[in-house]
Parts: sequence; structure tokens; C-alpha cells
Amino acid sequence: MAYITFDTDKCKGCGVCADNCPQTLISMDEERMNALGYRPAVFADPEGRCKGCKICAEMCPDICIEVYK
Amino acid sequence: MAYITFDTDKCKGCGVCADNCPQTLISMDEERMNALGYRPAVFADPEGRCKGCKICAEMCPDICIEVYK
Amino acid sequence: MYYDVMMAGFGGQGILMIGDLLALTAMNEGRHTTWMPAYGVEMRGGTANCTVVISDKRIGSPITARPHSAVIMSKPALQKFAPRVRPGGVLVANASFMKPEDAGRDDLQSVFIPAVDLATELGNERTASMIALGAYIEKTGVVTLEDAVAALDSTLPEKRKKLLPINVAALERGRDFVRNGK
Amino acid sequence: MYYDVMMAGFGGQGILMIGDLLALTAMNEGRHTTWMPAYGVEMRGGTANCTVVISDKRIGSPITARPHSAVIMSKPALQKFAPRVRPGGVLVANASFMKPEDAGRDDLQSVFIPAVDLATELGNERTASMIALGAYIEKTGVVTLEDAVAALDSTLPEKRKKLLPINVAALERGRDFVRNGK
Amino acid sequence: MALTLTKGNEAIAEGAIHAGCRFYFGYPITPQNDIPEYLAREMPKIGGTFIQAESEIASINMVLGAAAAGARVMTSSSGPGVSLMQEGISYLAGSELPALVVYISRIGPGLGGIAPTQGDYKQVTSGGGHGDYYTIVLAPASVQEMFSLTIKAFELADKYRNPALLLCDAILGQMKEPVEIGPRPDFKDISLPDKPWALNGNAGRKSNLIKSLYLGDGEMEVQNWMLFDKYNKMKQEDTYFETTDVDDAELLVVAFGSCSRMAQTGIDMAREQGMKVGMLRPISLFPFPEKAVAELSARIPKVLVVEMNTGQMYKDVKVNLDRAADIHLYARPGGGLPTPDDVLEEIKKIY
Amino acid sequence: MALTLTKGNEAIAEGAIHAGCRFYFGYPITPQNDIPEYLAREMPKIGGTFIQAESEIASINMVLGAAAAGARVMTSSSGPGVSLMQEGISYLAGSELPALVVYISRIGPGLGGIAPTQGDYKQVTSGGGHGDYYTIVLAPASVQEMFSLTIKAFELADKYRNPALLLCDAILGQMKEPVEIGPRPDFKDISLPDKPWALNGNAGRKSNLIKSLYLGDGEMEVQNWMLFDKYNKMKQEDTYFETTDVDDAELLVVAFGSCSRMAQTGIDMAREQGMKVGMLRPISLFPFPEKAVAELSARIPKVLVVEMNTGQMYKDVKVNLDRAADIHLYARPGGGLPTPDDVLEEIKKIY
Amino acid sequence: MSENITPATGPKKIMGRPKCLNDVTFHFCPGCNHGNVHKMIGEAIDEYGIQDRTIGVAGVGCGVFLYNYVDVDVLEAPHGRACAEATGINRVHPDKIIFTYQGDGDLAAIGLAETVHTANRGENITVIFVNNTVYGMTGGQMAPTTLLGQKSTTSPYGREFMGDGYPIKMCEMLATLEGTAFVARVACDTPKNLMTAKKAIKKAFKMQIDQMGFSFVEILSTCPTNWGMTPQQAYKRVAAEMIPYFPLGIFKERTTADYM
Amino acid sequence: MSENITPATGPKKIMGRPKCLNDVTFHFCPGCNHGNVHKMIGEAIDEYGIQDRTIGVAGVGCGVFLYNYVDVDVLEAPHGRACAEATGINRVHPDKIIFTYQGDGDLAAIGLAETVHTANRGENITVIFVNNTVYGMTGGQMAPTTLLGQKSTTSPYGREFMGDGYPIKMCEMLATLEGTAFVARVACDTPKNLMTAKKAIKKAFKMQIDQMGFSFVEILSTCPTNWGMTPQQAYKRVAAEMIPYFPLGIFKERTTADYM
Ligand SMILES: Cc1ncc(C[n+]2csc(CCOP(=O)(O)OP(=O)(O)O)c2C)c(N)n1
Ligand SMILES: Cc1ncc(C[n+]2csc(CCOP(=O)(O)OP(=O)(O)O)c2C)c(N)n1
Ligand code: SF4
Ligand code: SF4
Ligand code: SF4
Ligand code: SF4
Repeated sequence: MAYITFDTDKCKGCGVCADNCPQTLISMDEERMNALGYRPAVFADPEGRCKGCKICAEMCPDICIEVYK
Repeated sequence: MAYITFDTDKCKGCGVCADNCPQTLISMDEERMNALGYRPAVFADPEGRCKGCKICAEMCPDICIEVYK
Repeated sequence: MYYDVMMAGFGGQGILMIGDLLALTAMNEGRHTTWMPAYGVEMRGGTANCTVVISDKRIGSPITARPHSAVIMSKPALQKFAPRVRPGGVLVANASFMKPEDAGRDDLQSVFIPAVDLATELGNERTASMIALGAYIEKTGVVTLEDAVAALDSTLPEKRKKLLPINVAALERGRDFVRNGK
Repeated sequence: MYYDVMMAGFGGQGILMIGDLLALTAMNEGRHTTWMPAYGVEMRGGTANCTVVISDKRIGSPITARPHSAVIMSKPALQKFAPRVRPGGVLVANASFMKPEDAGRDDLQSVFIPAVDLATELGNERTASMIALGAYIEKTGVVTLEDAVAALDSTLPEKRKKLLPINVAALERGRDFVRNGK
Repeated sequence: MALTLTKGNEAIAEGAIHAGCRFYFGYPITPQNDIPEYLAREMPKIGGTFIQAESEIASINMVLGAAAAGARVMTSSSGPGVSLMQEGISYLAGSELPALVVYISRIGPGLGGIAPTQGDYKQVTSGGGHGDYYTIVLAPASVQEMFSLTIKAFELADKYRNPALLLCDAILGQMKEPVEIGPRPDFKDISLPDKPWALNGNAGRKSNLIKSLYLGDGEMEVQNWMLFDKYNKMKQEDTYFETTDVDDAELLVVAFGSCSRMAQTGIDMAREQGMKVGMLRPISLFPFPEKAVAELSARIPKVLVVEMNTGQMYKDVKVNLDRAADIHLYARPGGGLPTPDDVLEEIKKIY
Repeated sequence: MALTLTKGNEAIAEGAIHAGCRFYFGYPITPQNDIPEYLAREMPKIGGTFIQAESEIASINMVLGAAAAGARVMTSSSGPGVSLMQEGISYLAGSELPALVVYISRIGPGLGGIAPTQGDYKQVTSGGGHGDYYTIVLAPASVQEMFSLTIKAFELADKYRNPALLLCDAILGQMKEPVEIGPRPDFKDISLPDKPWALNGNAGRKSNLIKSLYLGDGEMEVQNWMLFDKYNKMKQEDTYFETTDVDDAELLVVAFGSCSRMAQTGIDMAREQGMKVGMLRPISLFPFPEKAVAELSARIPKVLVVEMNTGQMYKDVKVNLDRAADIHLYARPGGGLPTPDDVLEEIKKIY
Repeated sequence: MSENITPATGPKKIMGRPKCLNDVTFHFCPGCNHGNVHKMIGEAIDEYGIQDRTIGVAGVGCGVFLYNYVDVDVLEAPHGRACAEATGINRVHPDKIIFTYQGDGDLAAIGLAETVHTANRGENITVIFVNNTVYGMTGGQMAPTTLLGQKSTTSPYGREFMGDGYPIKMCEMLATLEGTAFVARVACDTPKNLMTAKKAIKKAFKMQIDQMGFSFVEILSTCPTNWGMTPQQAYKRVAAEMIPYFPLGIFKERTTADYM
Repeated sequence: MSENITPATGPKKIMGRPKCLNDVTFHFCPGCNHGNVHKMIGEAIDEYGIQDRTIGVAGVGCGVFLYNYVDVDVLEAPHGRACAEATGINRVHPDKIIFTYQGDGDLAAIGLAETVHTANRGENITVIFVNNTVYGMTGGQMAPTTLLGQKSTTSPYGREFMGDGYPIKMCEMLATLEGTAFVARVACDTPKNLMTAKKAIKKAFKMQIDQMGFSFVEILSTCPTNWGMTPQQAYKRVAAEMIPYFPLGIFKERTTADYM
């Protein structure tokens, strides 16, 4: 029952969270650009695989991720 | 048949030569002061003990000593 | 004649490059010209802009607070610079990222061109600003497209010459958009 | 009244100290005074000198190119400074290291005092300059010897007070030499 | 000759190469980084040396060493970096060594910002560092002049054995303009002056010594007057300025560098409106065109100084002004630009 | 109060202690070493800090840190060392931090020599470093003033949140004179201004920030004008000078620092010979007594500037001179001293 | 601890923004580790509850805007001199927690003398050293830590020993000085390295709190922009090129304060 | 060899003034080792016959008057920057022999960054470093090399680690840099040490002649004046206090030039 949220306005689309998510639940939004001109990260966990391991949040250079559990 | 000469005008009476002469043939002139206001070193070797070992000349910080042999 | 144009967008969109190309073309056409970038801000903001002035006479300031025209490729840039364009001036804006309303004024001769979409159609997203330049040239007539192509050709080093056709296509696509309204 | 005196000799002879004492005495007597050393030459030359000015009025320059008097303790200093003393001025010189001829002029009120020899007699070679100061004070009357002794007393820290008698003796020896010519 | 569209900073770098400068030592700082970056690329190609020093202090001292060794040598920097070089510049002047320091100003004091400014005028024209000395200061107003005055600055530095500064701002440094730059000459075709005083080993001659310490009685006074005479000679032989439209002028605008361009446009606008306005543009800031100011202000009794600072050149104009003339100032510090409209406005006020 | 025979440099150091300065950071250089040496001895006794920094650059930056932390803090140096501090001084001004820099001049440029000089006048009065700023500059002329103006300089620095300089030469620094120095006050009895802007942890308040970087559009222009207003306020409220014998004078001598003493004796001699000569002695070199020059020269149309350099203050006098007045210069750079006789000679020439 | 525990009964926030960091967007480029370092500093400050007695000194480089992000008193130092500023502050407020934040140009080129002498004096401060082998702020010039062969705008043909010198290893140099209490090199390229980095930064602050002397943490960091790389490539380069030359680890750790 | 052999048949001069030294009196104080160092430099120059292609750079300190004594081209550098000047000269004249002459204040305090970076660049120059644990020229202030407890005019109560830092060991620090070719510490207090010192100085010049890179010799020296000692006491102090803290020896010696 864990999940993460993004502060999408701050996201720079660097993909570091996605690269490090052990469950590969994060991807880059190919559709949308945020106000900074970046394609932000999005979280998709239809199967509820997120363990709240916090790795994405630890690794995000821009402190965009909050982790809930 | 070795001996040394002093450039007395340059001597600063530091006594380093005297301190290091293995034969103790050098002393400071108690009588005289040179133009710099120092009591210069003097060489006295009545018994011809100087071996020309060059130590005094090597050690003199002011290059006052010439060694002959 | 005297023209000045402010060009602005995100870093990486090729803003400085199209400004440079415009100035070079003007020079080759025998005009006085200056190109002035907003330079190394000692900070990383992800924005880029430059000003090009073209004139028949010796040019004073290469910077202008109130440009006669603008080529705008990003929404933040539109918000910042659209208000500065002189009334009645020319605005070429990247409609892929913004709507005419975003300019906040309707007293300009505006061309909203979906440059990124058109570029993607051409097969290279990075030619969007070249498309915008084509549109600007067509709209203002400040230089000829032929001279711009020649200038571009002259600056491409041998091993990058293969990029010429797509960029020429982009310039023309921009021109055609203005001519045909699509 | 206005007096100035240049004091000079080898480093270590106590030149700066006697200058300081003279200035302090003058201050205690209610005069204006300045003491100015030739300072840290950023080189080691083994020389020392200072200038003391004493006056009833506010003092302008604490340095003087042409002093009214001089106290000279070494031969190089004599050669350098004797020519600068104003004609008719006072010269107190250390006869232990130099002869009256070395001054190269005879228009001064000179006292050649064998200060080092007298100091050795007193039992402390280092009091030579104090002897010279005694002679200078006697010769010029610029301050009184009593005030000089009091000033000296006031500057000696408690644990060095034992040096007072020999220094007083030195000052007096200098005075007596001037008074008695020996 | 063919025109190329060239960036000001790069015109300086290329000018240095044309002048025969083969040694560059510098440290990065905005807004002049194009200069070291250009030379890092080009120097190796022509047998020159580019060193990024560990600091501006190291830079200016490497410059001092290379200058003493007889080379044409330069560095470039901006505000904080040039402040750090002041000891070294003073030593260059005291040791009578020629070198070029390119100064692309940024706003100050402190870290300030990187916008264009002329706020370093008083620093450079007062010598900058400690002691009684001055540096030659040239102030280009176009990319073409950035090229040509760089060469001139090297020549003057050598002529006077004195450091020379090229003072520009970020407008000039960053902008591109069409310029005429001839083909790069071969090093052997560049005529460089003999430097018999240079340090290169004493083979066949007495040892050379380059120093600025003078402890002998009166030696430094002689030295200071000698420098003073040199500065007077500069005033007589190498004062540079440009005048436009002064013959019939009733108002004289004085401005230098990029600021003079905006002022010129303002003047053009005033002329269109029938006002007789002329311009004096100092090109050498030291020596300052003192006589030109005196003579022109005797004829044109209204003078307007336009500067991108709080009024620094103003003092140099005022001190040389004809007694009867009136002086006004339009000043914009901190990156504020005196636009042609602003200048026109000021002209109208006092015309 | 009792008189003591005190060395100028030591009077400065003691003045700093009286002013409540408990932090000194500096690097040795002749002729000011008595200051650090005195404070190395005394600071530990009164709970103060003395640090010999690794360089003048480290010194001025430690000063910047301590000033930001809210302390009264000082450094001292001479020519080459002060040149190295120019970046830091510009940052102090840009960050609006109060601190005292004591400048005991030596002859320059370069390593020069250690004789007395006023050759650093233009450096200090032009701000020194990069950007549009000035420092307060006070110039004592006696050991007594070295004590009292040190205290004053600290007060002005705090009043304006601006660096202050005390400019002296080796004559003043090395000489001893009778001075009145009261007993050393307890630190708690010294009234120091509140510094709510200082950095000491944000407990109970918003975080404080001390910086000089302003990148926002127009921010630096505001900043520069704000500083400009501050300098104008200094001009109005804290310009210091002394006049003697000006009421009936027909010739005005302008001189500062140790030079003014020799000039004064020269004037006394002239008066004895029946010449009506007066003196203006600027005490604050920045702000310069502009109005005093203008007003006095309007009344006394002959002005003689006497300086121990090639003529630096001359420009400040000239630029403020009444239009009708004539100005003359007697200049002695490089350790040359304008003796009273020399000054008298000059007075005679132009009287 | 720094986590803000949400009081609700549902899922709780177990990780987010450190309390002492302002809620604003970093100006750093995508994939730049400067952000990570800021976050770790914020976590350390939160952890020890020292926000209201911490003073930061920002060196000039991409990290100069420290004050926009970390909500503590901050001084902006001239380029390279942060350690001198920190010394001045430390002498005035020996009871406060003082840290500098410096890049490799700032700390190891222009500021080398200040860095070494401050370490040698054993100033009780913490130095956070962001080593990205390049001058970021000014546009990618060579730094003292630029690797041999690495291209930069001022080493366009790759750094060469002759002329440019070897990349300098600051940890190794500083560890030889008596004055240093804690010297460590860390990286943020993998979750594991990042956790070690967090610990090292906390440790450095703890050392200072315990008055142990000069503590120093070098963080090997990415600069995708000036390396001309994507964030992904940049993270790989840290492991592939930087760590082999700049080995990670603790180079010195004083265990008692008895050196005083 | 440097000795001037007198042609007569009687006793021959077997030791005197090196050829390249001017026949003038040193301005140094009695018992100051600066004179010895000058002589050893002169001997090295004579030995290799390089007088006419040697360029000296004088640091500011008691050794600044180098040019009065050594008859070669000389540049007087600003205090602390001799290595930067030497770099400039070396780049213009890579074929000349360039040496700097610097005191401990000059080289290790104000000039530290220039010294370290020049060594790191492996400039092919020779640095002669006279360490007398004090600022001589300016009157005896504390130097970076002043020993703990040593009194100086700016450490009147003796140098303390807290506040003043530890005495810095330059040889040890420089030897860790790749750029250095030869790093040695020597003394002149005894005939034996002096002979080793002579060898080290010659070796340093030889290294440069062979294009091996940066060579560095630290000479532990007396400053009787500012130590407040007689020459005799000063010589004893070198052995009793300095050598134990600053061990003599060769810290690095490159044997091939293949580092290039
Ligand atoms: C005295 C001075 N010199 C140069 C500069 C220009 N400058 C600003 S930041 C910087 C270097 C930045 O590199 P680094 O310290 O490695 O930090 P990064 O930006 O890579 O994080 C330089 C040279 C300056 N501000 N001041
Ligand atoms: C920039 C600068 N700062 C300070 C000085 C003053 N100064 C001259 S020599 C010297 C230090 C001398 O000590 P050291 O280098 O150890 O040499 P030594 O005299 O002991 O041989 C200093 C601080 C200076 N000339 N320039
Ligand atoms: S790591 Fe952070 S900034 Fe990067 S893509 Fe993920 S959420 Fe966005
Ligand atoms: S060592 Fe030299 S200077 Fe010293 S006493 Fe002997 S001869 Fe004289
Ligand atoms: S330039 Fe480099 S260091 Fe600076 S913010 Fe961008 S990625 Fe980070
Ligand atoms: S002060 Fe010291 S180092 Fe200088 S010459 Fe004298 S003894 Fe030698």
C-alpha cells in the first residue's frame, strides 16, 4: 500500500528516478511538457508493486518525490 | 703545507668557521673590529696543522675563506 | 531601413543559431548588423535569447528594450518578451507550445506557427526554430530566403553539409506556412 | 626653543633606546617632542638610527635632512651623517671607534668621547650609548640629567630595575666627560 | 577585404594572434570566457601557449614572468579577477614590463552581476594598484576596434614598457558584428621590437635584472619621476579620441565604449530634430584626451557626459573643462542602459 | 589625562581596542608590523582574537566573514598587500559590511620601498577595486589622531555599513609622540551598534543573507544608486577637515597627513616673513571636503597643493576649485619629503 | 529525524523535502547532483536540530545560490575564499555550526591556499566539496580535478599532464594535515553510494558539533550540461571514470578531540 | 668543477668563491644560512656550466637581493608568486635553466597555491626553499613552518595549534603530487649535512637540465637575528628542534622522464 507523488512543476525529466526504481514503475511523460520545458516523470503502479523503498526519492536531484506508505 | 685566507672585510664574526675547524686553528679577533662592526675571524697555525680539509670554507656563510694547498 | 528582432526560447532550441544566421545573411546582403546574445548567466535557467539588429546605417545599440519584432519559441519567453514588442510589430511564435491568447495583446502582426509539430513532420524536431526563422523572413522580408540558405550553406562545415537539405526544407516550410496560412 | 638630533650607529648599540629616553624626558618636561626611527629596512644592514625633535611649539616634520645636532656611535654612521649636521651644530661621537678627522669637518661643536672604553671601565660595554647621551645632554642642556634619570626609572620594568644604577652612572660619566674633558 | 561576423571577445583573441602574442595565461570568468576558450583552441595550432592558471593572481604573475622573458603576452578577466590582479599590474608598471590585460567589465561592487557596465572606469584610469603609476587604457566601441585596438595596445605596451589595458563591457564582448580581419600573418612576418632588457640568459652580455625594489636614498623618487615623464610622453604622443559633428555643435556629448554607440544614435535623432549636437569619444582613457576636452569645451560651452556608471569619467571631463563651460551628466550604473531615447531626452533638457 | 610617548602604529592598535575591536586578521608587511605585533600581544589578554592569516587575501576574507558575523573587525597592510585586498574590499562594499582596513603606505609601484609616501591616494579614494563604490578614507596627521580616527573610522564603518580605510604613511606609523590615551575601557562599557542583519543563526527570526550578487533585471542599478545615495549622505554628514589661518589668507595650502605637518611649518615660516598663508587639511579623503575647497578658493584665489606623490589629490582640489582661482602643485613622490624650507620656497614663488 | 510524519491514519509520508529546505525549484540542470548534495545537507541539519545555529558560506560556482534553498543564515563569499570567511565567522561564533559549500574550481584552484591553511589550522567547520571535474557556472572550463584526456572548453584537445598538470586529489592532500578531523570522498551515482554519502555528510556535521576540528566531504558529482552528456551518461561516467581515479572512502577520521 | 685553480707552483687555491657569484658582501646577518645557500647555488651553476642560460626568480624575503650576488639574469617576483613567474619564463624559454629562491613565508603561506599548482603542472624548474621557521625580512613574525611553542613577534606566547595551526611540511605535501620530479630536505648545520645539501641542490639542477620536471630542495636554515640567538645557538637549534620535526632526506626522486 505504498505510493509516490511528484512535484511535477519542479521535475526536470532527468529520469534518474526511473533509472533507479527497482520495480520500474516510473517513466517519462512523452505527451506533456511542464512549465520548465521538460517532460516530467510519471508513476504508474496498477498492480500495487511499489514497496515504498524510497530509492526514487533519495536519488531525485530535485526533491520532487514524496513517498507514502 | 695548507693554509686559509680571510676576506676580513666580509667577515661577520659569526664564528661558524672556528666552531667547525677540526684542528681549532680559527678564533675571533678580540682586538679589532672590521668596517661592518664585527670582530673578524683569524687563522693561527704556527704548527702547520692545517690539512686543507676545506670545512671552514664550506661552512662559512659569507664566503670569506679561501683554502690553499 | 532598420529592423530589430528579439528571439527567445528554451536553451537547446537553436535560438542563438537562427539569430546568427539572420545576421550573417544581412551582412552578406551588405547591411549593417549586430547579433547580441543573452550570455552565460552564471546560472542555469534553461532559457536562451538574442537580439539581431539590421540596418542601412551604422548601428548604435545592439540591444533594445522595445524590439520591433520577436521570434518566440517557449511560453515563458512569450510571457516575458511579448509585452515589450512595439505596437504593430511582428510576432512569430511557436504555436506548438502556446496559444495566441498567451501573448496577452492583439496589436501585433502575429504568426502562430506550430513549429515543433511541423518539424516533427519534417522528421527532425530540432528544426523547429529554423521553421520559425523561415516564417519570420517571409513575414518581414528583411532578407531573402535564398540568401539565408546561401549563408547557412557557407557556415556548415563539410562533414555537417548533409544537414543542409532538411534545414532548407524547414526554412521553406516556415515560409509556406506564412504564405498559405498552414 | 627647537632642537633636533640625529642618533646613529650599529644595530644593537642601543641607539633607538637613547633616542626614546631623550624624547620621553622632553615630554615629561612639558615639551613637544617626536621620535622617529629609521625602521625595518626590509634588509639586514646592521645599522640603526633615529631622529628626536624637541620644541616649545607644535612640531611639523619629525624627520630632518639637516639636523642641528648628532650623536654618532659608529664610523660608517659618522661618514654618512656628519656632513648633514648644520654648521655650528653639536656632534657627540664615539671616540672608541673613530677619530675627529673622520668627521671630515671642523665647524661643529664636537665632543669625541671614548664611550665604549668608558663603558668597559664602568663594567658594561652596552652602556656606551648611555654615556654618549649623558654627554649630549650636558653639552646641549636640552633636558636635565635628573629628568632623564627619572624617565629612565619610569620605563624600567620592575625586574629590570637593577639595571638603573649602572645606567645612571653611565649618564653621569658622559656628563662628567664633557664637564671635565675626560 | 572580406567581412566576417565576429564576436567581440573573439576579435580580441584573434587580434592578439595577429599582434604576435603567443602566450596567454588566464582564469575563467564571465563575460570574457570566449577569449580563453578561443585561444585554448587556436594557440596550439600556431605554436603558442595557453595556460589556464589556478587563479587570476597566478595568471598575472605568469604574465609578468613571460613579459620579463621578452614575450608578447596577455591575460583577460573581469571585475573580481582584475581586482585580484592589481598587485601584479602595479609590479608590471614598477618593473616596466609590457603586457596586455583585457578587461571585460561586469557590474560591481562584489560579485555584482554580468550585465554591461562602465563602472570600472575609475579603477583602471587611476592605475588600480598601489603606488604612483598608470596603465595605458584603450576603450573600443565596436568589434572592429576590439580587433585593431588589441594590436595597438600591444604596440603601446612595448613602446612604453608599460602594461596596457583594453577596457570593454559585455555588450562589446558578446555581440557579433561584421568585421574586416585579414588573413592571419605568419609569426615571422610580424615585426616585434627588440627587447635587449629581457631575461634569456646572460650569454654574451651583462646579466639583466628586472625589479621594482629601490631602497637607495632618493632612488625611488627618481624612479617615480621617470614614470611620470613616461606618462607625459604618452599624453603627448598617444592620446586617442574621435569627434563627430563637432564643427557646428552647440552641445557636446562625451561618451566612450558601447555607451558611445547609444549616445551616437541619440545624437543622430537630435540632429534630425534640428539640434546641433556633436560627440567626443575618448578612445584612450589613459592618457585621457585632456586637451580635446579643454579645446572643444572652449568652443562648445555645453557638455553632456553619458556613462554607464554613477559618473566616473565625469570627473576627468570636468577637471579639464574650459572655465566657462557647463557640464551635465547622464549616468546609468548597474547594467542600466542609456538608450538613444534616453540620451535624446537628456539632450533636449539641456540644449 | 596623562601623556604617553606612543608609536603611531601602536596608537592605531590601541585605538582599535578602545573601539571594541576584538578581531584582527592580518599578514606581515613593512611598515605596519607594529600593529599585528601589538595586537598579537594584547588580544589574548582581553579575550580577543589575533590571527596571522596565510596572505592578505585570506586576511580580508576573514575580515569579511567576521564582519558578516557582526563583529568589529580590522586588518592592516601596505601597498602590495592592500592591492591584493581590492577584491575583498569591493565585496565588503557590495555586501554592505563594516570593517576597518589600516593602510600604512610604502612607496610603489611594485615592491618599491618602505619610505613614507602618499602615492596610494588615488587608489584609496577611487574605491580601489572593481565596481561603482567608495570606501570611507580618514587620514590622520598625528599620533593622537591615529588613535582617535581609528575609533572614528570604526564608528563610520558601522554607521554606513561600509568599509573604512585609515590612510597613513610610515612617518606617522613609526614615529612616537606624546598622546593622551585614556584607560582601556571594559568591553561591556563600549557602546556598539545593534546589527540585526548579522549572521549568527536564524533562531527566532528569518534567515539573514549577506551577498553582493544581484542577477534580477534592474536589481543592480537599484543597488548602485542606493550606494550612491549612501556616499552622498557621507558627504553631507561626515566630511572632515581642518583649516588654520585662513581668515586673512591670500594663499591657501592644501595638504594632508604627515605632509601637512611639514607644510604647516613652512606656512609658519612664511607668516613670520609676513606672508598671509592659510591651510586646508582634508581629514576625510573620501568624502573629500569638496565644499571647503570651493568656498575657500572663492575667497583665496591662489591655491598650492603639497603632496608626497606626483600630484594625486591635486585633481580632487582642482575639480572643486572656484572658477576664478589658480592652482599650483608641489609634489614629491617616492619617499622624497617636502621639507618646511621647500614649502616656503614654493609659497614664495607663487605668493 | 527529518521525515515529516503525516498524522492521518492512511499512508504516511515517509520521505519528502527536508524541513530546512525552502520549497522552491533548484536552478540546477537536469541530472545535476548539486540538488542531491543540498538535500543531504538539509537532512543533516534537520537530523541534529541545528537549523537555528547553522551558518552557511556559499562559494562562487553553480552552488552560489545555496541561500535560495537552505533556510539558514548564509554568507556569499568571493570565489575561492569560503574557508577564510568561515574562519572569520567561526572565530566570532565558535558555538555556531558553520559549513562552506564549494565547487572544485572554487576550492582547489583559486582557493587552494585558503582551503589548505584553514584545514591546517583545524578550524572547527565543515566543508562540502562538490567535485564535478569542471567549472560549471562559467560554462565548462577545465578544473583542477578535470581528468586526463577530458575535454573542456579550455582543454579542447583533452587535458594533458604537460601544461595542464594532473587532476588534484584534495582528500588525499588534506588527510596528511594534522588539522583535519574527518576527510571523506563519496558519490551519488547509485543508491548505495548515495546512502554512504548521506552518512558522511551527517558525520562531518557531527564532528563539528563535537568540536573535533575541520571536517571535509568531497562529493563526486555530475555536470551533464558541461560534460555534454545526458543524465544517464553522466551517472555512468561517475562510476566508469571518476571513481577509479578518485577512490571513495574515509581518508581520515579522528576519534577523540584530544588533539587540542 | 667550480674551483679556480691558481696556476702557480706553490699552494693552489682549492676552495673559494664560485665563479658566478659577484665579489660583494652579503647583506645577511652573521650566521645566517642564506649565504650558504647562495654559495651552493653558485657551485651548482658553475659545475654544470649553465651560468649564461640560467634565469633566477627572487622571492620577496631576505633572499630578494639574489641579483646582487648571483651573476645571472634575475627577475624579482611579487611576494609568494615566484613559481608563477618561473612558469611564465619557462613557457617562453623552455631551454633555459630557471630557479626560484624563496623563503617559508613566501612559498608556504602567501604563495602556497602557486607553489602547489606549479609543482602539479610539473614545470621544469628548480625551487630553492629556505625554511628558517620565521619571517626574516619583516622582523621575525610567525611563518607557516614556525614550530609549535616557538615564540615570534606574532606568536609572542608561542605558536599554538589552535589558532595558528601546525607547522607545514612542504616536502611531504609536494612529494604526493605527480608533477614533482625531485623533492629533498637538507640542512647546513654540520659539515656532513652541508655536503648532502650541496649534492641535493646540484641534483635538483641536474634534474631540470635533464627535463625531468619540477625539482624542489628545502634547506633548513638559521635566522639568528629573529630567533634571538647567537649563531652558535642557532646552529644547535637546527639539530635539536628543526630536524626532529622536519626530517632530512629525499622524499621523491624520479629516475626517468617517461612521465611525459
Ligand atoms: C575572482 C573570480 N574569478 C572568477 C570568477 C568566475 N567564476 C565563477 S564560478 C567559477 C568556477 C565554477 O566552478 P566550480 O567551483 O567547480 O563550481 P561548479 O560551478 O562547477 O559547481 C568561476 C571561475 C569569479 N566569480 N571570481
Ligand atoms: C604582498 C606582500 N605581502 C607582504 C610583504 C612583506 N614581506 C616581505 S618579505 C616577507 C616574508 C619574509 O619571510 P620568508 O619568506 O620566510 O623569507 P625570509 O626573510 O625569512 O628569508 C613579507 C611578509 C610583501 N612584500 N608583499
Ligand atoms: S529524478 Fe526527480 S527530477 Fe529527475 S525525472 Fe525523476 S522526479 Fe523528475
Ligand atoms: S664563518 Fe665566515 S663570516 Fe663567520 S666568522 Fe668565519 S670567516 Fe667570518
Ligand atoms: S552547469 Fe553543471 S554543475 Fe552547474 S547546475 Fe548545470 S549540471 Fe549542475
Ligand atoms: S633576518 Fe634572519 S633570514 Fe634574514 S638575513 Fe638575518 S638571519 Fe638571515
